[in-house]
Amino acid sequence: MEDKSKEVKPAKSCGCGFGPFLVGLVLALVIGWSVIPSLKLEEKKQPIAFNHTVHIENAGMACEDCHFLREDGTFNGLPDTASCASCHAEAITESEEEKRFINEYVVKGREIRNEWLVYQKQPDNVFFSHAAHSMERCGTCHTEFETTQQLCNVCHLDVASTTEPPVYKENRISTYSVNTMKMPECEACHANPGHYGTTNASNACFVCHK
Amino acid sequence: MAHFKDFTVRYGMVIDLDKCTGCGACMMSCQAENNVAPQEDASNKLRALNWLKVYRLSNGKEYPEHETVFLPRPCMQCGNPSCVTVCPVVATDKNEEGGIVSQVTPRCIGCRYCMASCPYHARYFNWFDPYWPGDLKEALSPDVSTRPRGVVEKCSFCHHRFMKAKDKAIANGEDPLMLPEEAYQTACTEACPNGAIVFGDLNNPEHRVYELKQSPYAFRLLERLGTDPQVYYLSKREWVRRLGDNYLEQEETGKPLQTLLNNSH
Amino acid sequence: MDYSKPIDNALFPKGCERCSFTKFSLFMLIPAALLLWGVISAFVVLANGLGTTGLDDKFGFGLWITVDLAVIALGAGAFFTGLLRYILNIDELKNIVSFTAVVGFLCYTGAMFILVLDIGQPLRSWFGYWYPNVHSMLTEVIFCITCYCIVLIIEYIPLILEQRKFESNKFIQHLAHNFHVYMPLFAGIGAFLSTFHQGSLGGMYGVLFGRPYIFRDGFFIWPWTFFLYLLSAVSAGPMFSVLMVTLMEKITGKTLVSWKVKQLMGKIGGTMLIVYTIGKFLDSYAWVNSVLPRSGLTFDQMFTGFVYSSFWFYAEHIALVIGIACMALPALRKIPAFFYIGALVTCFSIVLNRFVMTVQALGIPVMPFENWQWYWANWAEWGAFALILGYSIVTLAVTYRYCPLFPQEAELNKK
Amino acid sequence: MQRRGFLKFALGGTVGLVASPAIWTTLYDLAYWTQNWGWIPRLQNGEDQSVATVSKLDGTPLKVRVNGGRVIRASGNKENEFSKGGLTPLAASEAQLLYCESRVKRPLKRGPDGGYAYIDWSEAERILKEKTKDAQGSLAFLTADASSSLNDVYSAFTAENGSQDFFFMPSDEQAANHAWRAMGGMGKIGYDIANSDCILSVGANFLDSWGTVAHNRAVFDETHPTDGSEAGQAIYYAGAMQNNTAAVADAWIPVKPGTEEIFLLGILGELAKNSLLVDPAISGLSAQYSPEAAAKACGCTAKQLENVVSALKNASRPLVFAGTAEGQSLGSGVHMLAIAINYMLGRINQDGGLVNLPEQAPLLPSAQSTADILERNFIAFCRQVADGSLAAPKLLFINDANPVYALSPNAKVQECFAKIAYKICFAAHWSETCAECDLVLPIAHGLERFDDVFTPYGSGSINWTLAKPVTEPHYQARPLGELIIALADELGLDLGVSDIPSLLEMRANALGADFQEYLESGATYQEANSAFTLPVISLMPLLTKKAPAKAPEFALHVYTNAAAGNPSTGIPPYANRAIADYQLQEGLCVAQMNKATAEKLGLADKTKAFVETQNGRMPVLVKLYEGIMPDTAAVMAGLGHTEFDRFSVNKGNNILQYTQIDMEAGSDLPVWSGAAKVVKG
Repeated sequence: MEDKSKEVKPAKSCGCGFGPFLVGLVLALVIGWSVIPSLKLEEKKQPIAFNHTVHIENAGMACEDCHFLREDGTFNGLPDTASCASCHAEAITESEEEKRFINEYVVKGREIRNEWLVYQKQPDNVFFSHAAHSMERCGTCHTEFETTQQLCNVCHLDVASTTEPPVYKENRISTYSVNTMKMPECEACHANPGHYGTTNASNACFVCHK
Repeated sequence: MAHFKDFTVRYGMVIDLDKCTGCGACMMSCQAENNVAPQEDASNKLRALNWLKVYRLSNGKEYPEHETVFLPRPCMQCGNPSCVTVCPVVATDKNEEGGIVSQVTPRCIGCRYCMASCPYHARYFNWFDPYWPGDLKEALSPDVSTRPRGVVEKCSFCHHRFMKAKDKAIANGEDPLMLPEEAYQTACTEACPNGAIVFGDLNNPEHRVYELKQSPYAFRLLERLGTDPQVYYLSKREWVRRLGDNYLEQEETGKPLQTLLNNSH
Repeated sequence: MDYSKPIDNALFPKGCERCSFTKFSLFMLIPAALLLWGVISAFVVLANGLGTTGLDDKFGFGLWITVDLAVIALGAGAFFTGLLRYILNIDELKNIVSFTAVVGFLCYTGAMFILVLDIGQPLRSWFGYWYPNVHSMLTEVIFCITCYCIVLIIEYIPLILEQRKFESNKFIQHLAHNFHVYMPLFAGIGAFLSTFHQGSLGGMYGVLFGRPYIFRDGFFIWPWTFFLYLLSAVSAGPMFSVLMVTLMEKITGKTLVSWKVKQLMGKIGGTMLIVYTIGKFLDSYAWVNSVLPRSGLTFDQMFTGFVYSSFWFYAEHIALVIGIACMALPALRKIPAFFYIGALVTCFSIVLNRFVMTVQALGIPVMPFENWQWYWANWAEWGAFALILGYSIVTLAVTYRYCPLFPQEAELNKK
Repeated sequence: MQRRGFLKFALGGTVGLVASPAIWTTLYDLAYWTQNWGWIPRLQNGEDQSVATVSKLDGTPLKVRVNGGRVIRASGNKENEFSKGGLTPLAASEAQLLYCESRVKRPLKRGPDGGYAYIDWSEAERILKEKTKDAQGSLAFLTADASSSLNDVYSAFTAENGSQDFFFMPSDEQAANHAWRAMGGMGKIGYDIANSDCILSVGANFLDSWGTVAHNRAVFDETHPTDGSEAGQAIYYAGAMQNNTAAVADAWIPVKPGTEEIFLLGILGELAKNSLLVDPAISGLSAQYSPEAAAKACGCTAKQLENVVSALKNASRPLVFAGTAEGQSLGSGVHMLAIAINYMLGRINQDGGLVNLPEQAPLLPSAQSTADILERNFIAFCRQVADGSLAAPKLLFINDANPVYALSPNAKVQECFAKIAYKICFAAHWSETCAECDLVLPIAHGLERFDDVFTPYGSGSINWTLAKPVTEPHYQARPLGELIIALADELGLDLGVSDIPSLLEMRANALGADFQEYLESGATYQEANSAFTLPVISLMPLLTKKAPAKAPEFALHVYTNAAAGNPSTGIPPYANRAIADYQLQEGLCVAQMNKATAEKLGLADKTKAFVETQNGRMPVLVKLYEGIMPDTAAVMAGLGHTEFDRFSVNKGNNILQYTQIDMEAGSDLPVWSGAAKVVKG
């Protein structure tokens, strides 16, 4: 509101017609749709500019090598320093980032898992079960998913084909990542009565909250 | 009044009061398990936040006729919860398989209507922001979100353990709704060295609670109010069972409404 | 400029005299002090959490909810007088209807303010509208009170528009006129909304089946409690308005509303009080003989000590009988002393009712192995009350000084 | 008409803003913000690990959850046969105690002004070495934990330094072992609770805090099926208050504090009545108190006494023992009488009776045997040093003990300390005793070190559980065992062990247990009690016993709350909620008494009063409780700390500073006296 009152001083309006109204309207729409939303966001960089493409195409790694379901049903979403170090204990490429990773993390024993920024980061009160959203379960009916990656990309950014990580944008007020799924998006499936009965995934609070 | 669906899985407890020594291991485990912030001064029990509280009961007689019993009180996870209908913002509900009354603190606006409605005082308010001095926050469990001031919280039957157990069952290709008894146990149940707390699916004949709840010594707290609690208590002592509910002088323990029912039929 | 008159006399309602601006300013120090207290306590509560109040896990509801319920009942004069004036066309009431609207406005906005303090997460207060639980009585109350608050603002606006400063402004004159034309519509909406939330407030308590002290079921929740609360409000509301007018008369030293109008308000309130009292007595009878024994409790178990003694239970009922005697019997009503006593005891009974339904209901041990608990509001809670009191005094004083709040004033005070 | 233009502009702006998401999304953002307030910690999630170990606080076998290197919480170990997975409230606080503010974080040295300053470990080591060297032959060592094999290292170190002054804090164990050995027992006294079908406990809160609690309670669980079928073990509890054990016992027999011996004499007399076993000692003793007279003196009825005796007689495996609240003692008399009763019942060295646990040879050549250490009396030592009848040691090492808090002024700890030139406290938590020492060194918490629990007092068989670190020591803490070994090395002393794991391996080898296996599983090694060599129990020592003093007119029953920590830990962070309002209220210790007692004293419920002893007046809040004897008041110990952290301080007063400690005639063992008055405030 304050921005607006500052704009007023030139008093370009003549006081007649819709002119002033329209100026105000347009200005407010621009501010409301573009300026304020962008002001709210803070851009952050990943600790290491990880190159997914290189790892998949050149090194021949599969998604599951780093992102896999553990036996106890929990999900190993991010690799830790140790698992990266199983190849990168010493530099195997010319990459500056690799060098930095080794010096900063492997050598110092710093845990990178605590530092990766998760685009889909859910707040503490959300319990998301990767086990329940597997290809075996969703894919049974949703034959449109040909690969697991396609299923993952329903919620996740498709980072597999990127050569450097997308910029992470965080809302300064809520501290949420802009890419985080919010409840209405979860409800797109969970509140769908068609799902219940097949998946037991009702829209009950305690299905997802902890 | 809202109608609550019939759950195929309905978790509940049977607490044997003849085995409870009131040591507080359940209370201590509960706090650590559920990231309840420690309290510098908890001597005002009306401000002491504990999901599970151990009461000391008395038979009301003077020495030497006196007897003492300890009674742990978690949330009763009522079949007909008085708190759920009153919540203006659906922060609390009873709608998931397992029949646990959920409390989603990010939704709670802190009006405390549910606290006024709960006759068991199972609901607690965060009067101040939680605080873990020094490095105590290192011991926070990743399983339960911390709560800010101004919201109501309560026992969830360690619901996160249910989630984990279900996930494990899914990962192993088992039915998450037919968990064996030991797959999902609450922290207090596990802790009790006397085995006074038995936890399981009240609907599942394979679980011990299924039989135990039908014991002639079983009773529930304030049953006649119609809350239909999912927590049962056991005691061979009649005075203990009688303390579980309000009785008029002439009424028989365990059969409060018999006279009334007889009259109406 | 006439220096014998207060400097702001050009703004006074036509034909009305007011004290000097200095005197007025000095008087304003009283509400200013109350406001200061209130602002400090509100800040402390909002900044640190509700732990700064005297509330606890047993008394989640305390002074604030009692005040909310009480002022909403007492503020019911607004909708009920509006209903009688605009819908049922009891013309006499035009002399007090604006005032009741202002009192109602203050009661409702005050209650809303206290509610914002009272909820633990004020920033989430909009969840009440966005994620409503249709089963909760509180949801109904939130919606109705908000809507009715808007209606009260609309009812308040014409009073401002009639300010002398706007006399020359055609547009505002026109607007004020339109407001008057549509006032019956707003009065109707107001009456409709009020009926619901006054009733729901009763329901809010009655549905608490875990609290045998206040629980009512079957016929005694719907429609009984619903109408009981409505009736308690429509009997106390008009009387409270009259009491407030009289208080203002004492402060200003002027006659603001004619005795005849007051008598009419009293008669209306008294009539409602008869119905309410019958309902209340039946309700109490049913509670003692049905709810309590079914819960395994006796009447005596509901009371203890002085604060929670059955004295208050009897006092609440006897006050109603006295109220009826004073207000419904024309012979007594015509005597000012009895008239005012009648109004006072009626309001007392209603406020007492809201107190015991809130605090005592929570203090009673429901589990047989519990003990009675006591609650005392602390300075921060009284501070919030002081804040709405101060705010009400300022609003009433300013409105009275500059707006034609009492149409009869000029005539009644002609020298 | 500028103003009208502005109004139109403002209207347009308002419409525009309302039609844009700015306001509405901000409302959401604010609501999300309230879930993510920066001043409230967010959760961290790493990989979970579950590490088996044992609680060094009360011997409860544990599974500790470690997540991403952070110690989350201690749970019971379900695979452990000894505890069956049970968890005591104290062991439940292990993780919180590890991180709490009262941890000693760095070495601290007291300056000349009495204030403490942080010093480096290198300097601390230097002082340690220098002081030990200087104190050659004049070192005293006090430790609180009698069940650790590491005591072999400490006592060997003390001995190698030319001193025998190695002490345990006073306890029931000391008195019971004295009695056991005096009467002919050869090893340690053992209580085979697991195999008994009828237990009479006089004062021992064995289902809450006495003995091998987790094990006792696992036994209780097994013998008391939840399905309502017949219990396999009858429990009789005799004591002043209906406490935790009494709440689940078959019967509570009120016995006034100070009359435990009389009560046991009454039992003995009743047993002797028609017994074929005639012993001059018994008949002499039982003549002092007929069952009726005993019952009258104790405050119970003769009927109650007779009932207990007939239950004991009718049981096939009865067991009788006596005890007190943690950290107290009643002298050896009660234990002698309890042994005599078991003897009368034919329960010595029987399944489910009193058993002789064979003495284990010390692991290190110069280490002292536990039995010898137990014979040494710290309170007598303090008193002698204080009054000058014994030369003060030049140096005192204190490991994890808090005598300044736990012992009454009668013990003259402070006076003794004043005469000791240099005191070094090895502590995980900053205690009242630390605040009296010249050097305070941070030692590893129980979850940060190798240690063990070896046949703790109250065991019914030789048993052994290994403790292993679940995390590296936090702050600058170091494991004391390693520190002492290193110090010995520096001083050129040979203790005969290179590090603690090898010491523990020696223990394993001595027992014939697989070290690695027990290290990994956290299981408890248990030796069967089959090959009993019957010790010749002699009742002769009883003959020397004088008739016990009459009961004090008014008695204080000092009890503990198992959740509320011990003198060495302070009150653990979460324990405040487990301290009931009948233990602490309005900042005052609560004195519970029954209505008749209160009326007699002119006191009313919830009024203030004072507990008056020879050591002063302590303010209390009176609360009525009918589960307590007449002319008796119960006050909880463990409150009134002045050190530790915010969770321990400002909570009532320390009753232990008001209770009197007497010396038992003959044995000189400390007896906690209940003599006190309660007077109007």
